Amino acid sequence: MSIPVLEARNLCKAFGAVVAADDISISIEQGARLALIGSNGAGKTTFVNMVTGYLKPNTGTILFEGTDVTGMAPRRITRAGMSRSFQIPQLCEPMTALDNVLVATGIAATGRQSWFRSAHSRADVDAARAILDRFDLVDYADQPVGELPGGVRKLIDIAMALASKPRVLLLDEPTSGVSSDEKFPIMDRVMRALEGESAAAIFVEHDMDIVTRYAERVIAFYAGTVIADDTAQAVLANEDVQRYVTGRKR
Amino acid sequence: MNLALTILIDGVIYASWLFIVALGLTLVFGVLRILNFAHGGLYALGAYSAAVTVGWFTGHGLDGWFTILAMFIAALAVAVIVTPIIERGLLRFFYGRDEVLILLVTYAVFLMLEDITKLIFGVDPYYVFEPRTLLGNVEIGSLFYVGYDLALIGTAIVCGLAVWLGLRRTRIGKVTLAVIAEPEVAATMGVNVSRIHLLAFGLGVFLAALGGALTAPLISVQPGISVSVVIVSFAVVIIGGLGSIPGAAIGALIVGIARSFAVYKVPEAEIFIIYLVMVVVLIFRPEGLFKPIQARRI
Amino acid sequence: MNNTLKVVVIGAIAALALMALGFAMPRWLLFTATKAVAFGIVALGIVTLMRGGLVSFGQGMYYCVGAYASGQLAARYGVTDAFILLIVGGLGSGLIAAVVAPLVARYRGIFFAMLTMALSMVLYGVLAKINAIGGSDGFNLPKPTFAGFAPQDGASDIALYAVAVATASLCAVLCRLYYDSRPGLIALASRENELRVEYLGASVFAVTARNFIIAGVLAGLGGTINAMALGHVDPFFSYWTTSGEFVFIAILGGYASAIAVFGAALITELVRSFSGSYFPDSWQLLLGIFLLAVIVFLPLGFGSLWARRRVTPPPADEEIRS
Amino acid sequence: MKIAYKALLSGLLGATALTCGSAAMAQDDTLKIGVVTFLSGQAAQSFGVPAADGGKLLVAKMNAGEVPAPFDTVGMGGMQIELVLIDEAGGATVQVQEFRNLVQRENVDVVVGYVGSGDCLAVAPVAEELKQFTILYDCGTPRVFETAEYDYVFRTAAHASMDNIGLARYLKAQGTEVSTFAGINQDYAFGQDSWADFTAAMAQIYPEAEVAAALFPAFGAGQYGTETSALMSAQPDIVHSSLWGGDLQAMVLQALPRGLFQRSEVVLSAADHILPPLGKQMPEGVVIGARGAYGFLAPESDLNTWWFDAYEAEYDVMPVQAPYRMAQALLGLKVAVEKAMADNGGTKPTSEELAAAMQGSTWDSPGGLIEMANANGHQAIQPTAFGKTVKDAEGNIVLEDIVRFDARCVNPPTDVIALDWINEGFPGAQCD
Repeated sequence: MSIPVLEARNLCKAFGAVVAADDISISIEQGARLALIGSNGAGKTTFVNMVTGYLKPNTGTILFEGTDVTGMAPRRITRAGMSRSFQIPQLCEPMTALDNVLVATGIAATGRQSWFRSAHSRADVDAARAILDRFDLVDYADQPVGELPGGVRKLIDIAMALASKPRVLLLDEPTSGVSSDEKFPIMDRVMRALEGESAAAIFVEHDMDIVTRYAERVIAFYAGTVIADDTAQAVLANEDVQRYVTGRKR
Repeated sequence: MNLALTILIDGVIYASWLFIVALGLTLVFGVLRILNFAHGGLYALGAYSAAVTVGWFTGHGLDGWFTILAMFIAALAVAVIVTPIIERGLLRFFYGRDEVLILLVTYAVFLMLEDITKLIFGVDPYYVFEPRTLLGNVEIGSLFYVGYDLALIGTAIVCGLAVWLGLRRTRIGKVTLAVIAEPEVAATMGVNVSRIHLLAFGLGVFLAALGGALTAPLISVQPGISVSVVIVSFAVVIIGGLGSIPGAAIGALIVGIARSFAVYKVPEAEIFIIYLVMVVVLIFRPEGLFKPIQARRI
Repeated sequence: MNNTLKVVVIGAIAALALMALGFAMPRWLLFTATKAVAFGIVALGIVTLMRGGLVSFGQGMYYCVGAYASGQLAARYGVTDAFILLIVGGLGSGLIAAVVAPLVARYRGIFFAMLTMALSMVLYGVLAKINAIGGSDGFNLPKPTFAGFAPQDGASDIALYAVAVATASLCAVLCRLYYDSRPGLIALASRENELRVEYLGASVFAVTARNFIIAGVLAGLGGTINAMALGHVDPFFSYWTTSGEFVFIAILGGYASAIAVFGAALITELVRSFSGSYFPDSWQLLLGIFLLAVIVFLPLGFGSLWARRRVTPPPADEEIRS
Repeated sequence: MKIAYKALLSGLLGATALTCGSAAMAQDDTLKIGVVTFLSGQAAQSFGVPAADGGKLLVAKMNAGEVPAPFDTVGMGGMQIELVLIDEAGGATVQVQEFRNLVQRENVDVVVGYVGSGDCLAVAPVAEELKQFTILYDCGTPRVFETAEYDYVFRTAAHASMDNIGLARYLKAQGTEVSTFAGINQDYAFGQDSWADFTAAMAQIYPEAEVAAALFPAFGAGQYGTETSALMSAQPDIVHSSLWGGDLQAMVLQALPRGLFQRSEVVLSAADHILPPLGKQMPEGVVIGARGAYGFLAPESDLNTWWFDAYEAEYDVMPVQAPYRMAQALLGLKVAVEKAMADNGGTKPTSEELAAAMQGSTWDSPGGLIEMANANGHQAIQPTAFGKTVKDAEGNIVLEDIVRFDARCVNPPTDVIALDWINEGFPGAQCD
């Protein structure tokens, strides 16, 4: 068996008296399509934040492709090959969609960053447009992102995270805050964009319809612990999950 | 007499004066996110109106303790007249804008206040002698202190506690805290946010003017008194943590005692000791001493 | 390379045009224009910082370091060549900025502004103490020479003006190229959303430190030009009101443009000077009204009058269309 | 971007046009004098505005020919005088710029100005470069002519060394015993220099006396509680201060009830201007200097009586040092203008002619005889006086025990650095 692309070992994190992560161990294989579920405060976002370097775990180890990345700054983790999107899209509001992606591709680009080469060189703009195209966003390229609808902003946010060609992409609630009939189109576009990439996609999700349709594997959180980790079908059938997470019998 | 005690007493008197001025500054920042450069101009306005009011009172036979009352009335008058003009007429159009830009707006107000004050009161000095004679002298060790100066310590404590408790114990205070924490939520819950803003700014103006009024007996009230005050009180609120009342108190004490120490021990450093303290504090506490660390929601 | 070429050509034409204009100016305006150009260079540094989301209230410090470094070289060691002095002033202040940069680069907003201001005030206090370099009265320095030439009277004023314009044009061209480049775009992004920039893999700290050093060099160049133009340097160069004037000009110019600050500096100087001459008792009132009017009517500065496009550069640049 | 340059260009052209329109040629029958002094900020009340007021008054009287003899000709050499008033606030940078504007834009014939030492030091070389006849009327630093030579720059008042040498001499003349002394001076050149001169003079006159404390509050500090405690703890016989204006008034008001003035004898080098505003609040027994024989300290003369009364009648307050020094500058200018016109056949004099006429000249002023004796005839020396505060029969503060010093008793001989002269024991001093 090959090395897991991401492995968390015995992660613990407490905020004062509140335990947000209690001995979490998760191993994620290359190219996985994984959903993290759980009610608010169960520890999903804390997990994502720890893995991407926003929070430092009290104890435990995070290995990315076998390398210890525990406590590294977010930008180093991104550089290592693991990036994330945000529940509330983190965009440069007055800048256009294209410029936002250019920022992402610009940062991701390796090699010398010349001061005498325009950021809007033909090659760079073409590459950025290609990324937008993968999300069907070319029409919005020239509009300031602050003026765009919520679903489009979500997708731009994800497109930016994908610009660095990560091996692990964490999506923090990609469909929250958008209307229910937008959810599937958004996820369809995300999944289509991921086709051909070897990236493992880990998404935090509340909508079980989304989870069943897009996740091959589901991890359920409750009170800072993992209570189930299996295929989507198996997890959603789990009694604990039904009691603490989905709150209903399917 | 014990040198340490002298340094402490002198430092605390200076700190009390600083605190009264800085309290209004930090309060206005806490509620409105405005670092108000015009605070210095309002301080000067308070000093001038105290001089005029006290003069009017004594001219009408109301001397003695009435002069203290007159100083408070003067500060109140400045607050009542000036607040609506500056807050309603100008600042409210800038809420939510970049803090540094608003600082520049208040700097413009400060410049205008300088000349307006000069146009109203002229360049000749004004004096307020009487209040400082009311409390007599106190001998501590081999030194005499003026009772009025020592009473500034009490006044500062009363002002600080009144504002601090007022925010925590009264209804309007709790509403104000809600506006500070979650302005949008407070507005949707029916809080009249603009009224809170007006009140908070008014209280800030009152405290600035009161600082000036209480200082008037110590100085000759004339053009140029506003500038040094505002920079020093900026240092105090930055050291303490912007928007924090206990921070302003601690900041004032640190600055006051550091300055007093410098006067006795390293007089050459007095001119920049305050800024040096500010640099050192900021290096170790990037947002001042009393800034709760706020995790950003992502 | 089209963009580079375009910016350089425009910069060169503008420099030549402004130099030619120098011959047509009355002498008092020549001096005011030289001073305004120097102030504009310092303000350009603040504009660079503003593009990274920060405003320094302590640029007077680097302005002062540049002026003192070059001024001492001229007054004490007799080095009067304007070009050498500019290099020394720019590098000297850049060096100090590089030392300070790691200290201030993690600060944001008002705290960055106040920390930089406090540092400049410490320098002010220290310089006012050192009698060997004139204490609070400062010192005078000899007239500059220009690569061996020592022009007299009016010619000297024009020569210095030309050097100032050339320096400013070079700075503006380099800044424009930097703003348009990839690192420049990333700096602009960190103004809008630091968190995102960090999560994309860039260091906002490094962006800030870089901008701060650039601003330091620019302030040093401005300080050197003004030291030469005034023939006098004093600790007031590092006083907070001096820094405040730079911020004033930078806000007036706005962060969209690399050249608006120069117009803003000249207009500010003229407004201040004329109101000071004709309304000596109420020029502060007029200056305050002027400042408020600009903030209210041109919130993004003069630069926004023509450079709004630049804030959100359109994707279809000429390079794509061609 | 093209539009930008166009906007900039049109702005510049517009400004150019504006100047060309306004720069009307100066008339031959008026003398345009640029007067630069503080109209805002800390020095406005104590120095700037009274000096400007005094200048306006004297010019009005000159234009009307109402000044007593020998200054009773109309205007200056028959020319009417026009004043252009400029605020000195903003530091040396702004003042160099405004000086150029005065000369090159406003086309003034003469510049009279500068209270701030830094402004004088910065403006002097520019005046020289522009070949502009310029009178420094007030600033105190000895460095102006000690570190450079000028052809076009004159200072019509003695520099500040006189004030502190005089203070030490006054103490000796009064028989004051001094074993320790302390100083409180503002932390900028004037304060530091004043203290250096005073300690040096004390070392000569009171070689046994020791410094008990040397305090340097910031300029404009306004709060002197700590300093007062420090001075009182040190218990010196003498407290020296060159504080002035609002700072000095605040220091007096704060220290007075705490007994500093009982514990030590306070000597103030430049304090006369706080007597009228403070009135009865001023303590008794304080030694007061005025940086010259001005106001209470002025010698009896018809000119002084006329000046004192005219100023008091106009402004309802007695004239203090600032208007006196402005008056002595303008009177000296009048003498120079008329002398130059006598030499050149009656046309309006050039800067060169004015400089030649003023160099080494002498004239009477309300404060006594002004002699342009030092720095090759560019630096004035003048007599000075000191006195001690006392209440008169009505309880008003006046000065008694007034002691006058000849100009050559308290000013160094020509071309001698003031501090060196003090340290060498005042060689060649002429005290009667």
